[in-house]
Amino acid sequence: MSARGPRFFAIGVAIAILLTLPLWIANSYYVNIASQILLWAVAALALNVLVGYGGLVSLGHAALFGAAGYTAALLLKAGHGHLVADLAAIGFTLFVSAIFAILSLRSTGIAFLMITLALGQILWGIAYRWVSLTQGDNGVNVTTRPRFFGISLATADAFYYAVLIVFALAVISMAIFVRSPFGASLRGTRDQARRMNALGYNVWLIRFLAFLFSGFWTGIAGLLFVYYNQFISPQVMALQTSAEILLMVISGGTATLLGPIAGAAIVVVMKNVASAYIERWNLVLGVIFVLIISFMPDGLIPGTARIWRSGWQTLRARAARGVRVS
Amino acid sequence: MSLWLTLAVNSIALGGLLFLLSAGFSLIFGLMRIPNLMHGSFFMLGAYFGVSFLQQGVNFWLAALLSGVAMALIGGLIERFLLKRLSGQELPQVLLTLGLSFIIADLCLMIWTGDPWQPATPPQLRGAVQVAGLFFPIYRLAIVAVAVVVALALWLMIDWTRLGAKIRAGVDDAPIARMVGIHVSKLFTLIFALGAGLAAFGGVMGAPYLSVYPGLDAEMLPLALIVVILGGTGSLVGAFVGSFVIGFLYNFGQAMFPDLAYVILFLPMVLVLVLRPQGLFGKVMS
Amino acid sequence: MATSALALDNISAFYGDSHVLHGVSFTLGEGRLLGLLGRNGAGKSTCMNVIVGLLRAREGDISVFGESVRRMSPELIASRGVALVPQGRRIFRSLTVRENLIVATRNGNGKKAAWTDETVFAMFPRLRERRSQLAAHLSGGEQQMLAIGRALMNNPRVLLMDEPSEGLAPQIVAEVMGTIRTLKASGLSILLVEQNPRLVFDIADDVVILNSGEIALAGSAKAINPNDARVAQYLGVF
Amino acid sequence: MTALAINALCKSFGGLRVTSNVNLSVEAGERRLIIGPNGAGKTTLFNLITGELSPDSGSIELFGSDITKLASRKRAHLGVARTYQIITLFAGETILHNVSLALLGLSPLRWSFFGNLDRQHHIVESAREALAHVGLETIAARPLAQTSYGERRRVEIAMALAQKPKLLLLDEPFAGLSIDERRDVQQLLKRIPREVSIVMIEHNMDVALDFAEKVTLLHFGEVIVEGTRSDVVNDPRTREVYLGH
Amino acid sequence: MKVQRRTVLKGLLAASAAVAAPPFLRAQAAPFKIGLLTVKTGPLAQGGNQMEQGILTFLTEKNKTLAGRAIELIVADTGGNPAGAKTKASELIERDKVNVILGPLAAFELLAITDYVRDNATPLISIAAAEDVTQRKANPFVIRPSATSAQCCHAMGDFASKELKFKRAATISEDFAFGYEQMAGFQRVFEDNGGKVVKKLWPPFVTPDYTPYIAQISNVDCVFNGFAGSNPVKFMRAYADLGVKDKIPLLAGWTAMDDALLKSLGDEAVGVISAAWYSSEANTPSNKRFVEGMQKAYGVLPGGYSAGMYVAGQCVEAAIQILGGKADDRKALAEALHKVSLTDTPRGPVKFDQYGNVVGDVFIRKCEKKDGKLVNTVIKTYPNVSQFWSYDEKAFLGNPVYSRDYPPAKNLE
Repeated sequence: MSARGPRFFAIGVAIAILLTLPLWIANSYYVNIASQILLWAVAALALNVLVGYGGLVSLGHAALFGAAGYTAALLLKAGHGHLVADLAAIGFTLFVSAIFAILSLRSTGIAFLMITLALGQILWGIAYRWVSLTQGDNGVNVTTRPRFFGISLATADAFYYAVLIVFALAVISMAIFVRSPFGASLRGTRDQARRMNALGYNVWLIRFLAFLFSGFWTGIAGLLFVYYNQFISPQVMALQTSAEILLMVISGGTATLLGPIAGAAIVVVMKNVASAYIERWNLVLGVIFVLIISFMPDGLIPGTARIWRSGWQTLRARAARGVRVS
Repeated sequence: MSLWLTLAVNSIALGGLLFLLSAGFSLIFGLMRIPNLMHGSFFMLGAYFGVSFLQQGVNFWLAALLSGVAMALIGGLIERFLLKRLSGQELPQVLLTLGLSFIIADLCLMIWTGDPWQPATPPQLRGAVQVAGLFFPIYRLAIVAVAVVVALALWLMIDWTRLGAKIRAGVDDAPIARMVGIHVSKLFTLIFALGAGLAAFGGVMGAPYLSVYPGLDAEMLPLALIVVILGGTGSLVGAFVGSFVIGFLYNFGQAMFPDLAYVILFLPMVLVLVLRPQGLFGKVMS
Repeated sequence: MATSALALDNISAFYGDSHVLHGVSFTLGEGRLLGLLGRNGAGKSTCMNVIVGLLRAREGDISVFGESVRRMSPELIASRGVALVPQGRRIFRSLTVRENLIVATRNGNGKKAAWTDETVFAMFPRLRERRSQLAAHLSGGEQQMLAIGRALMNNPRVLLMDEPSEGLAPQIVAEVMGTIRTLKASGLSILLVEQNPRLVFDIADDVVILNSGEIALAGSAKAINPNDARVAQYLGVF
Repeated sequence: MTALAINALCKSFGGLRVTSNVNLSVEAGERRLIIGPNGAGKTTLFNLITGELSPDSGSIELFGSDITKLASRKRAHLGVARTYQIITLFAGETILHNVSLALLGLSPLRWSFFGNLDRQHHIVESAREALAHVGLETIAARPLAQTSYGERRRVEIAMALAQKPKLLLLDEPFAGLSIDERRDVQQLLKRIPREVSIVMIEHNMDVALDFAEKVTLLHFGEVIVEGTRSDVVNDPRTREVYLGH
Repeated sequence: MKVQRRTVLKGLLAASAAVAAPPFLRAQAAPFKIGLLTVKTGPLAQGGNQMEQGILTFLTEKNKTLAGRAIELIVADTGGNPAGAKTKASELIERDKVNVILGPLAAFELLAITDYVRDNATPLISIAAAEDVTQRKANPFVIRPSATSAQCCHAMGDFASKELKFKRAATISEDFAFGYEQMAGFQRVFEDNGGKVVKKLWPPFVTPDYTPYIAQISNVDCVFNGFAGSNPVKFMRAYADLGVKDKIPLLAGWTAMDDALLKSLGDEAVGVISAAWYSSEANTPSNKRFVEGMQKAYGVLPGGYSAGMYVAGQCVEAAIQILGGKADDRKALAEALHKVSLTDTPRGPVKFDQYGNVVGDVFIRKCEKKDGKLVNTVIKTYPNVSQFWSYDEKAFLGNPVYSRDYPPAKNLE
């Protein structure tokens, strides 16, 4: 119970920092980096629904991310409005998610991983090779960002706040989802699928819905990405991107809310900020992943929490001894 | 007509190369159940090793062998000191092998720069044979021959030697195998090293044909995956047949349906996973 | 009792949190046959797993001809001449009959090995007929023979047998018991785990009865009356 | 009324018959004990009844209606609950959460994206009731990782009981328990109301026999003997199976 | 062979410290910042590294001082993808506040950031080839001292039809804008001179084996290829291995036979005829300095990527000169860049048209083996080639931009 106080305090501080970020980071470049972290965090949180809570490791989520992005970009290019494009993008992503789910949920474990990987590659292959539709490697430009209640999102700050709102909604929906009876059911299917079935749960349907939920937020993240870059190309849907999102989740810590966010921060910062100082940033990123897996196999957030707790306990024990001595 | 013939012969040649790539993956993924996402990196690093050996004036075949041995050593060390501790944990294995593939890719870029390297074909295999008025490079046919030799050697080793029997025993029932005195853990290190070495050997064999350049790893990994999954995990026959099937799908897909080339390549993998998860030649795991 | 071939001293073992063996001690004399009895879940197989190193004892010690093997890996224990015929046979199903044998070859102590695939085939002619077949295709009795043969290929000094009669037709059981007699006569030290007390009392020099992971009764086979009410009770039959 | 009727049920795994023409009839409210040596096909029979396996032939009826082809989860909704020989719990959760999951499985609430499972009063109350029944209400909030093996056995039973089953299948509920713990479990099984029909697999006949009215002996997937306790105990075929003489 | 970047930087620092700037310049404390948008990781890193070497060679030669201004070079690695290019452009512009950006490498990277540099009023000197950036969508902040995709290909189309007298051609290039635009330029001039392009093939950028495409080529007088990156190496080997090279002459765009690529190529490249806007053989004083500098620092023969950046550096120097050193107004700098006219660059004289694209020489080269080494020997020079070739500018711009479908290929068989 006593942990609740510091936790609320920490959450309060985090919210305050996020809300005021553009004010004390005057440089729009860093505001943009913050936007990127948040939008990738949404994607990582979405994947975490499957990986962390469902025990289903997908290596095809970049395809869902890209499906949303491409739908929106192509519809905008065809002259449709933002609302139409965005709704259609989400709808199409859900449709693709459903197909992915129907095909991949016949198995779990490594076979699930492989099916999602193959499906992801198919979608990537379409974006890459169906040039008459997608313009292939040249990508699709998106000329404008949408306006929210008359506020243009063209500036870094405005866009940051828009991403922040979406990010907050994602975190809240994840927090609600995790505690909800449905979330408990999903975790149950992760731990003891057979028993869940015998207890009266429809394991397949639970996983299917979780896949849609995950696909929904992945699609949202894909939309944010397209609006952020105002551009999309097949590289976004490549295996590399799926792997990166997965690495965000695993390195941060699966089945936690904070883990995927931390993982997204590591990857985005390494890729965009550290790369300006460290020429061999890819190597450093690889080393970071290897170190995390070697020393904190459950991920950065749970690992740090564990070290923190044990350190705290040692301190307390030492303090207690001290009191006794005096 | 000549187009189809060229495509068909080339499909077989590509199949041979794919077998060299995926035989090791079949051992590692099929027997040890490790989703080794750095297999493409082994292939690429091996090819670079080969390039360096060749620059030192080493004979082509010796370079391929040396590169295989070097990669086997590296693979063995990775398995022994990093992967072993994660046995049976897929997620950490995925993270580790991906992390290592980042490292290998960047190291290669550091050492061999971004320039493409295309070693010359070994002198005795230059030139082309004429098949029905069409030229066909001897070297590619040689790759098929090498693939067949490697396949035979692997088959002999796995199916006809005591070592192979011990490996299969370790895969069948590891605890009991240990109990009858088989050093299962050492054998698995050996398999991993062998798989890595084979990939590197394949990399050198492929170098005069594909050339070596950054990004080769990411191109080869999905191909290894499709081959092994299509053929059936843990089945050498499957990897062999799968390689040639993919060789054909790749060549004819690119030529006939360029827009859908990747759909044609990956759809069979999805179908196999969904309809026949053990692959065309895999055994049902009980 | 002569030299001890195998000695368990106050062994405690756990499966996860489940305490399965509570301070078990017994000794198998060299050249003798000890029957380990107990009903399902009494801890018999756990004893076997602890001896061959598949499960680590949390407390106590195990020694083979005086050498402690408690901290050894299964491979190392096998090299000390301990072989197990596991419960349910667990032969390598994807190997041929002959391969099942040769993977277990150990030429111990520099001596010329007594057991080779040829001598095993001499003992079980039916296996010779099927030497090139996949082990998965053998009948239950043949699989049992193969499992025994595989253990013998280790040229063991101590042979452990975990319920060799389980799931076999009576005639085959008799055959297996005959084999065990022959092996015993050759001077091998044998630990035989059985659910079926009659078989054990027929053949064993000594008997140990386990109940809930503890030793309930122990003594020479002659000293214990198989029709004793306690025996029936500990073996779970009323 | 017949709670469970099994007719000519067969199941093979790769040529091995594990359930061979089994006929079994359990009356409503009955306590039935199934015994048999290892590999007799007892757990397979349970898996067939709950639908975790589907039979090759034969039929299963629950209170007169045919459930042979019904999905496992639907049988749970019809009142079939079971425990597992190998403890099958949600290791990362608290005791209370484990039992709540059992209750949630039968509640439409399980599809809800909103609310907090651990704050659903009627579920938590029922879960506590079930835990009280097995004597674990005081440690309900304890994470499962910090419980003893014996406590977990009781959580298994509490989960099955929480579902208020009509037919309860207990797979070796005494396995791995100390003598004291066994007595406790024996007591709590006795307290289960008579509306619940119970089929129990157990090796440990001294604790199990006085619980059951009727005993069925399975061997090689076949019913060898069936009858009252003394019928079965005194049957020479039982002695043959168990003592070999 | 290894790129000793750190040593090079150290050398630069030492050099700039040793040669003290003239006293009157000390007042201008803030250095002039050049941002280099390049690719140092991933499959395109080869060209990216060459770009960096080119500009470093130029700056070393100038002791890191251009027209009296001290220069600070900031290198950003896009990773070779559009999203990375966008982020890195914003890093250079918004964080580092550079005066001018050199780069990026690939057309799809340039396309992803042109709007962005215009919105942020930052001059950009690109060697990426996307045509429309200096045509229909001309961007006042962008100049291109290299060439549009089609600029050299026009000349190649002319040479193939008029001098080589080829009648039937097949084209093959990567399936993206750079490929489309190159092939379109070749096709247009070739067909306007009476030739026929009877086959157009578009393998994807990532293609392990080109055989399925080469196998489709037959019954033509020549094949024109426009591959880039490491692809030409693979393509030409397969082309020779399949025995097609001996039957059908191979023509190439500048990236496919770039001088820097020669060390990666073997005998299969001998005889290939290419059109390029830069030749390391060129006899200008600055080219001699450039080639020597590259040889000394990196031991390599420079190609277009390095030369483009060297010329870009010269343009920056000239623009600062035009502005009399007061080059901090980025809009003024962009205008000055458009006015730059150089007589001595490694590629020959350079000036810009009103759209910011270079007007310069195009060389037709034939690959030969001399002393065991491959060289591209210049066999013809087309002087002062504009991006519009000999076509009327208005009419040219009235047509759609070159693409996979434009100009339409009417003679496909």
